[in-house]
Amino acid sequence: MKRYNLIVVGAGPAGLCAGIEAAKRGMSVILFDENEKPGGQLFKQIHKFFGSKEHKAKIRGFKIGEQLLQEASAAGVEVKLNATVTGLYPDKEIMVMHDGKMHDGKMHHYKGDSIIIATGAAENMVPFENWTLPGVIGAGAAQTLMNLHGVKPGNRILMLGSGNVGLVVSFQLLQAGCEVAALVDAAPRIGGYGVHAAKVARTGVPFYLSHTIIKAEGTDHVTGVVIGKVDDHFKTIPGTEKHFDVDTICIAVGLSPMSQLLKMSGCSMEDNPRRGGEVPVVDEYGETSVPLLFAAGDVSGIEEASSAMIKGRMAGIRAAYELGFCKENETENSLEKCAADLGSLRQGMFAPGNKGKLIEKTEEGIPVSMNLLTNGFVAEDEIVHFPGVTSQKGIHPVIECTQNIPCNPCQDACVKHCIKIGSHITSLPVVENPAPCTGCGLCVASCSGQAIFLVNENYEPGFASVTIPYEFLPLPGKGDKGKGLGRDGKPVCDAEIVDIKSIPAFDHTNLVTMKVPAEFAMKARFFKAV
Amino acid sequence: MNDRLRDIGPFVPGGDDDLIICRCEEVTKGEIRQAVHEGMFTMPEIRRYLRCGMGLCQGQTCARLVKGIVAAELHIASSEVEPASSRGPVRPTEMSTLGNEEEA
Amino acid sequence: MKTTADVIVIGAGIVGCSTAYYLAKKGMSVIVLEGSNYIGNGGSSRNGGGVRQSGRNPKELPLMIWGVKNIWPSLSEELGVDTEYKQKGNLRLGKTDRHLEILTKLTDNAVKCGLDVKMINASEVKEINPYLSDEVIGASWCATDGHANPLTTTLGFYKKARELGVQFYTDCSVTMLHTVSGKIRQVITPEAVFESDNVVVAAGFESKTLLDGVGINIPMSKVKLECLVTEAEPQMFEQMLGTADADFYGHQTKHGSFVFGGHTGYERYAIDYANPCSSSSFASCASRGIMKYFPILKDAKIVRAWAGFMDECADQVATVSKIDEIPGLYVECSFTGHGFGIGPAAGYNTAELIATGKTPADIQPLRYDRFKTAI
Amino acid sequence: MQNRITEHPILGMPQKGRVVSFTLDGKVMEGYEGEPIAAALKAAGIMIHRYTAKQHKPRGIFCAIGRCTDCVMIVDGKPNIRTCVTPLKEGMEVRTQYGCSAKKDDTL
Repeated sequence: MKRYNLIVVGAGPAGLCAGIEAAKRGMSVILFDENEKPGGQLFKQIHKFFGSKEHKAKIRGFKIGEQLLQEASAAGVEVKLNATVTGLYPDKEIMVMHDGKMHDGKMHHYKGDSIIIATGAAENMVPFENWTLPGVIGAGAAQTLMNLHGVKPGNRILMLGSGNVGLVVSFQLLQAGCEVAALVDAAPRIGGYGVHAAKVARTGVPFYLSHTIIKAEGTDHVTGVVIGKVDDHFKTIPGTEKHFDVDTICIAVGLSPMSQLLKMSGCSMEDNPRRGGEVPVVDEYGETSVPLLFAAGDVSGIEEASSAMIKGRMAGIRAAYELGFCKENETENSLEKCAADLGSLRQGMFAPGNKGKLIEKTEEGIPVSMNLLTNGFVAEDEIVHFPGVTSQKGIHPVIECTQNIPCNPCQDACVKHCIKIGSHITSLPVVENPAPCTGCGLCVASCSGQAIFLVNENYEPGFASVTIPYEFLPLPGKGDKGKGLGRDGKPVCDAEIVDIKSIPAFDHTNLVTMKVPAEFAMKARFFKAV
Repeated sequence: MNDRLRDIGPFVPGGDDDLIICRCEEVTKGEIRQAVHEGMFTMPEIRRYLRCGMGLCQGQTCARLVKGIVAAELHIASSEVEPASSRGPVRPTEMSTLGNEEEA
Repeated sequence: MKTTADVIVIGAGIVGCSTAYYLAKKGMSVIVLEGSNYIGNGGSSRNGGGVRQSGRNPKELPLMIWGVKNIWPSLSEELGVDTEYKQKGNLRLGKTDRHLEILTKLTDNAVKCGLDVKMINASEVKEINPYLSDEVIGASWCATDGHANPLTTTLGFYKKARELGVQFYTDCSVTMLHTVSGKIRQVITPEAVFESDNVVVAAGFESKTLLDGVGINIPMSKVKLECLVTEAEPQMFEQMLGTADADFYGHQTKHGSFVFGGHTGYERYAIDYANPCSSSSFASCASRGIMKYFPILKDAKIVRAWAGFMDECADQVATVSKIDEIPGLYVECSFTGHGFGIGPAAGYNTAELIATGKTPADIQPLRYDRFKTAI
Repeated sequence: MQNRITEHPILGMPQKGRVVSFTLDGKVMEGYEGEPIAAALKAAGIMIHRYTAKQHKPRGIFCAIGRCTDCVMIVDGKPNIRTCVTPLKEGMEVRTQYGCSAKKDDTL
């Protein structure tokens, strides 16, 4: 039986970070993942991440995965892919099936002085009539098919769930060339970030909050779906049924920790709804009731990938400390730094402590847009209250960032210091007035929420220009004529493309500038060719 | 102490009792609800009685749903239902593979 | 809370549940106390499902033969659950001359007790089960043996007993028994004291501590057993299977999956964890064992493995008895891994013993005071 | 290959292996070597992977990451193969699964 100082199960953000920290401190580390590619869900995350530089903000998830993998191999972590851990047994022993294609096709036994389980999460599901029909799939399945395998999950899709997964995957479906017929959630308010909702809404996808799926239609596979409005007790109200012709229904109703290995190990478990389900009882470093058995990332409580990375680091550092691979002083400093980073991610309106609460005012005291929470976009009379939205002479950024989330890349993106967030990472960005803006567009591309626009209200007599972030194909061409769409995705005016910018620094976020009648400068937020 | 004869009210048939909950073993919501009224108050008992969660996927999809249904029938929170344990191998593994161990 | 009854049964496995059911059927009031959170969580749901007479110790045979005749055939109907009982025989397989010797000895003993069991040769074995490998050179064959589903059977007894008003308390661990004026009377738990003139101890290995506490010593130890389950396969055969070497045993269930138990040889040295957990070596070892007999199953996927503890008696025989020294105290334990097949018969006979003082089957050889020194 | 993404705004052109042929219930199909069988079927518009044992209902891809086991089919004679995590190879014989076998009657 082979023995290592640390065995890590799962090569996602938490597992990779745990392995990196432990290996850097001199531990022999082996890391297993059942998949062909490492990175866990990061490789399906093609959007830019939120946070600060420390959290790898504005970098796309799959790029973070590549970076971590390089770090891991540089640190000396032995990464074994296509290697399925089939069991966690007493005395920190694991059994691994080494796939025949890449390895010897045999079962291997390993023992670790310490083990970190970072197996992530699995999607929750919700049953409705005919939910077993082919064509009803998890949102994660959609992501896997389109972002890993280059296959469209369907042509016309209905998304159930307005959390970040539902919103992000809806956007990704649009990017893959699918049509999203509607986004439905039984909750009365959108669960995910408002900016994620807004970028879906402005393309014209309708949101149906307080609605649920009554049934999928079809005999061999999905051909349609019926949704209905729900009352306060989540019972459907007769007479409110709506039908959509769709070939695919995506379910994005949350995640559950994939804690089977931990349950097998005999460590103390608890069913904790706040952490997403059955999770191990852990201390602040992720150590379970079994000494030197750790859990890190989503398997110990559902959070964002950014948090998973930090939780992984903490577990790796702590394991190294307990096994005598690092000094108390260094350990304390490193762990304190991690705790601070984690703390900053857990701030704002979406902090774990605010789950389920209706927040009516921002930290700045501005009324939160209720329209955003129920329809996916901020109404015109609401948007003017936010400090990123100003009316100025000449070109300037308009930042439609209306919720306190831990994210600040826009502040650093502007070399002219037009944008201020300050040291409090969840503060809403403030646009200086007047802003010494050069129209470079770096702020637009830096915003993970695609909430920054460049507006020139005096572009030409009677016309304004609006520059929007654009991540779809085909890219419109200069001179293309079409419609300017409002925040609600409905056509508001004629528009003509006057400029397209795609430079490497924008990292695939194209900047499309459209000319619109001056009175639509603060209304047109998307372009649709006709 | 868990009183297995305590009154949880009568079994009331529901309109969605035909819904498949355990996709692998094709166990319905009605069967699960009925089993609770027959005394199966915990996840292991429900599993053993109906086979839900004992199919190819080993309850990875339905465990949470079944728990919710049992909890509703018992009028308790989902987190209070005694969970089922997990057993290896956590992925279906062929006998020829399992039996083929590397030299120890 | 109900704390008194005609009978208190300690342990809600198949033995406790069946005892409670047959007592309730006779109109007696019963309380069942179970230490774990679950009904049937010990050996009752952790066994190979055998309902088997062949290969048994002659002391157990009368009760087992009685059970196969009188209980099992109508049990599904009686309990209103599908026990999946199939009486399609038991093959106990041999691959070497030494194996055949063991099997012949067991067979001769069983025949003496009146059981219809015989030795058959390789081609006869193949006729019964064409999927077996050519390594099998002979077997013992008992046509009246079979198998059933331990999970639905145990829970079926529970369900039916509960319907008859039996009061079950789970998560209610009995810490000791108290006698009053020389008779059994009190059953002590951390939360309450239960009282009855009749107490049945049917708590598997845990029976030992309770019985030791009242000066009754049954020599048993706790030994781990492990099983594995495959995915569902098309129906292949219906017999119960075992081997002379006991390297594996099991059957194909109605569902289509195969349930096989086996041994690594190190079960006795397992660390006693609170929850019985599989060892890392078992599933691989058992798979190798099974494939030697059934090469055709090499592609069958294992979906889970489990472990359980048996209450192994010094003479590997169950104890089903009243305790003479302590009137009102009854014991059903030390089933040594045979408890599932024999449990319902033990429950029925114990209920009869309590209610009438007599039993339909001869349980005299299963008395608690049979243990004598070797020399 | 009606459902293939030919160019993606972020990911660019998909990186794929060589084109191989395989059969579905005897019919010759094409896919890329190494991609999951399920991806190749999805790309070709195939929705039904199997019919269930009890209710004989159709099933297809559900989780696409090897957890739910809904997408299992008979591959090269072996039933219950998770097509979403099993790489496609030249000449693979893929069959619709009925219950746990390749025969339709087994679900009746």
